[in-house]
Amino acid sequence: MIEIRFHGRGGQGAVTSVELLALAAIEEGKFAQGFPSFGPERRGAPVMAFCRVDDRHIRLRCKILQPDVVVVLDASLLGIQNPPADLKPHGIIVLNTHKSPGEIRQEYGYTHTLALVDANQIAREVLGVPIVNTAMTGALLKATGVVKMESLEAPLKERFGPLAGKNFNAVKAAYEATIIEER
Amino acid sequence: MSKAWDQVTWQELEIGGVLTEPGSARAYRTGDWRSMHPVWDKTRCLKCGVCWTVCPEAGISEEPDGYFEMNDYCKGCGICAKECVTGCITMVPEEG
Amino acid sequence: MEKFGRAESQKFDTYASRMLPRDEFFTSGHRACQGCGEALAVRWVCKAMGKDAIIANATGCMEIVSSGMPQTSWMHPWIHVAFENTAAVASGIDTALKILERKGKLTGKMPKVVAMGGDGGTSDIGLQALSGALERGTNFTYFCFDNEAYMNTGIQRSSATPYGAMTTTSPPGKKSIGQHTWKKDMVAIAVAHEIPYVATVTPSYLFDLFFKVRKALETPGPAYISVLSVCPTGWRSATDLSVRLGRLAVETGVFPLYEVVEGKYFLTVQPPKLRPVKDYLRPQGRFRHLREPEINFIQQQVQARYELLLQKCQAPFPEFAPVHLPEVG
Amino acid sequence: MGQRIGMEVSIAVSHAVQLARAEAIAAYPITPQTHIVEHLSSLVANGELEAEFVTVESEHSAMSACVGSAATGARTYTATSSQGLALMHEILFIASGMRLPIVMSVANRALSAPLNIWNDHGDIMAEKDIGWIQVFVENGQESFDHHIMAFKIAENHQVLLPTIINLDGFILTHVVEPLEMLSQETVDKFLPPLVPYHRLDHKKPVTMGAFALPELYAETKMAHQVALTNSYQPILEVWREWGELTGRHYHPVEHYRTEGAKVLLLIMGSLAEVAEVAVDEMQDAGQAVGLIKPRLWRPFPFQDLRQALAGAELVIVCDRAMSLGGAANPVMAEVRSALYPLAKKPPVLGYAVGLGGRDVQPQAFKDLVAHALSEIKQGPSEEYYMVGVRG
Repeated sequence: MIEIRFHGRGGQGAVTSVELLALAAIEEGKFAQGFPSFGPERRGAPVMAFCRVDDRHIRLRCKILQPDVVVVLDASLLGIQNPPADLKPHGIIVLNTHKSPGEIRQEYGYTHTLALVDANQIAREVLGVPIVNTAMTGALLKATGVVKMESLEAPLKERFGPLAGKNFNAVKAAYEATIIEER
Repeated sequence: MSKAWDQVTWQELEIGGVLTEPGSARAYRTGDWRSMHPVWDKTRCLKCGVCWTVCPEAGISEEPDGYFEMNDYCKGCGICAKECVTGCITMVPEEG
Repeated sequence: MEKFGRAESQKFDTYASRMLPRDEFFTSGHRACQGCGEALAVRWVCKAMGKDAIIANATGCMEIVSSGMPQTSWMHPWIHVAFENTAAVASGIDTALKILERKGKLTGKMPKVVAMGGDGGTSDIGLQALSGALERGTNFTYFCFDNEAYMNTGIQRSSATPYGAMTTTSPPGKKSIGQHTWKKDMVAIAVAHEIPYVATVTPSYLFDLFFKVRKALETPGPAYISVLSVCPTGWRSATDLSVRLGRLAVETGVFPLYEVVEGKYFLTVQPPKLRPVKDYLRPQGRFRHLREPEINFIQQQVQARYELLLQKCQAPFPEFAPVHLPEVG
Repeated sequence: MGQRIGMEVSIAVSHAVQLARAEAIAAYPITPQTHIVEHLSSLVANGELEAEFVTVESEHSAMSACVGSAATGARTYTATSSQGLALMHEILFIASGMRLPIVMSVANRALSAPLNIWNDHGDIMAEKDIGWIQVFVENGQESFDHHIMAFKIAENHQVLLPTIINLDGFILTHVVEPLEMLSQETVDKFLPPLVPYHRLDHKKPVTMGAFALPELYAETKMAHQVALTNSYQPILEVWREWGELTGRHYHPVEHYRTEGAKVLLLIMGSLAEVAEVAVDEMQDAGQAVGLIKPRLWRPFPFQDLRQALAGAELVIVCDRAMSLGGAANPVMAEVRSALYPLAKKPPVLGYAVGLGGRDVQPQAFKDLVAHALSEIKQGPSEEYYMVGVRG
């Protein structure tokens, strides 16, 4: 089982991301869960969302406390939350930043594998709006291969309708642009 | 229900306590309640039927001859006597 | 019962009372008090409804006196659920009829949906459910049988109890004149929901009642009717005065008979000159403790309110702009 | 079987209600029930479900409207949670006393005060004696399945009782997960149209909701009690039929790795699956711990539970609610009562778990088993324990 935890701010689409991922995994015949952190938080507040993917029925109905992957939609959260604090030793940090792996490691002292992408820029260019969740999903795919790119297509269509194409392009662009520095 | 109602068993109750015989309360003769009853003076009665309209019990019926009479449900309230257009109704005590 | 129904074959005479329907839908054998004005009102409301109706009845006097297992006074399909929710129950009935007709499971003429409650079940505990049902455009007629207090539980005051009246929870005393608030204006509340038909009736004016009930039932959408129901037990009045007191309520202006059709007010019974309210108050023990100043206050209030009503009736425009929503789908 | 589709469990529930061809829906929004009724509204608005949706002004009116529509003969559904269920309280008894086959989802949530929108079973445990059939589900598939079956059970003329499906708020209702759907054709074959037993019909009038004097009230209660107890067999029959149709078999009391288990954990609802994970880990570590998962809460499956628990050396009941000031928390109280007549009965320890949405990890179950084993050795110090309370 792979457990992924998204960190974002209310309104950035973390919940949408985990749901899309779960749907894509289920599309592939796997078992998956996608769920929010069920808080009373509103737009702007730091929030989490969770995704589990496995080859068998998932029985856990609790938060992900030791994720395999953390996805941080908003670098401004790093200073407040320390999202990778409970990441498994061989876990991956997927981060929306314009900075280089070296800069990030120096700044935060992270020792995990890093997958970095400037999702803000991609979102602005591809979607025309600063919503990074789909781009960050692309980065996650590059870093983990948890689902195939094409498996996202149908869930994106279902969720975004006419905007699905643009969002899929954001996924692809971010996939290409993501830099991975293993540890 | 032929059985006295306070002898009914739980098995005999209709599902959900539904009562399937509309108007079955007619089996209960409220005439027992009255201590007075109306008497019509037919010489002054117009057969207008106002007494029949004002009775809360539907306790007044029309006789074949067109005059009105109380029935087994009259509780003896006296509204009919009060409202009678010609004053032909008198309330009379029940006989002991 | 044998005596009952004989009249059905009778010729109709010239007297108007004889023109009224003979079928009883609220049957004899009910256990209402002697001289119950509410039972009389229900009897005639049911006759005016005709047989094709479903009734939802709130907990209260009429429910208790009519439906003791295993006997029922009702000829209509009738349901009692609880005290405060009758309008919601009627909503559910209306909903079921709509969908079952649309699905072809029910055919023919759909029955009218009617809700009945007392003044407590309407203007106090049931106000929310009523407001919801009116606002949703439920196709039903709501009858408030208003006997101006919680009579079923032993004459406690409600928001419909008139100023000055003695009840068991508004007793007059050294520091009280009895009920110290003015009767809640449920008609205005119903009108404020901008429903197509609102009216006041009393069985003391039978034809007025009869035709307003018919009108309300024929009106598509919600209708509200306030029925003044004299309660000799709670009003401490003689049992034979139940019809007369209703008439006095109208003749004194205490309970004017009017209707509000799509926001337009019409006085339906207009006494040539209002009688003094003391004619109405005197025969009722619940007002016995009132003295000249209180009676004068009541007189003045009744007069002022009556004049306001007359003004509304003369207004060239309705209280609200009637809304006829377009059909969808 | 069919292909698994991913969707939020609330949406799956609304599709089950759609496939069951519910005709009248009256509901008032309350977290975390909202997604169910929102989706049903859109199905009705788009003509994908031929039904009337009444947007009532309270849960009290929601249940009241349900009583009205069920009494008029429409297949009736509603959903609620927590305070909403509590507001319905009065009418819940009336719906069952009048034997109206309403189906309701309860997205289980804690009761105020303090206000808390998260999951526990406080809401439904306050309503355990309402005379409804009550079922608990663990996951999305069960949620879907049991909603369709509920209509068939409730409307069976041998049953005629309203039915609640309990599904945990948020941790079940708001999770996207895979499940198998059924075609409309399959559901239509399984679930015939509603045939009302009594209905408000102007052509054949009946009086519903008559009152009973002391001379009759006890008889009405007896009739209701027998009806609810006797619904057990028809419920099993519907579940059996469903098992044949889908391959998914349900039982009043489910067992998980109980063979040879000396200690039996017992819990209802979706945390039972978390407990399974803990049981796996404990058994891997050589501990003889098994899991009992009651599914049918009302009518209470006394015999099944006795059979399931009688041989254990220790029973640990995990309640998701408190019975404040009571003899035991609700499930524990019932389980202990069920065991009482047995000559040889295992000791029962009770734990209140996951109140107000407190996160429950598998480790919590392992901890409480260890705690229970040490308590039982020295004699229990409390009537029941609360898990994870600070201080």
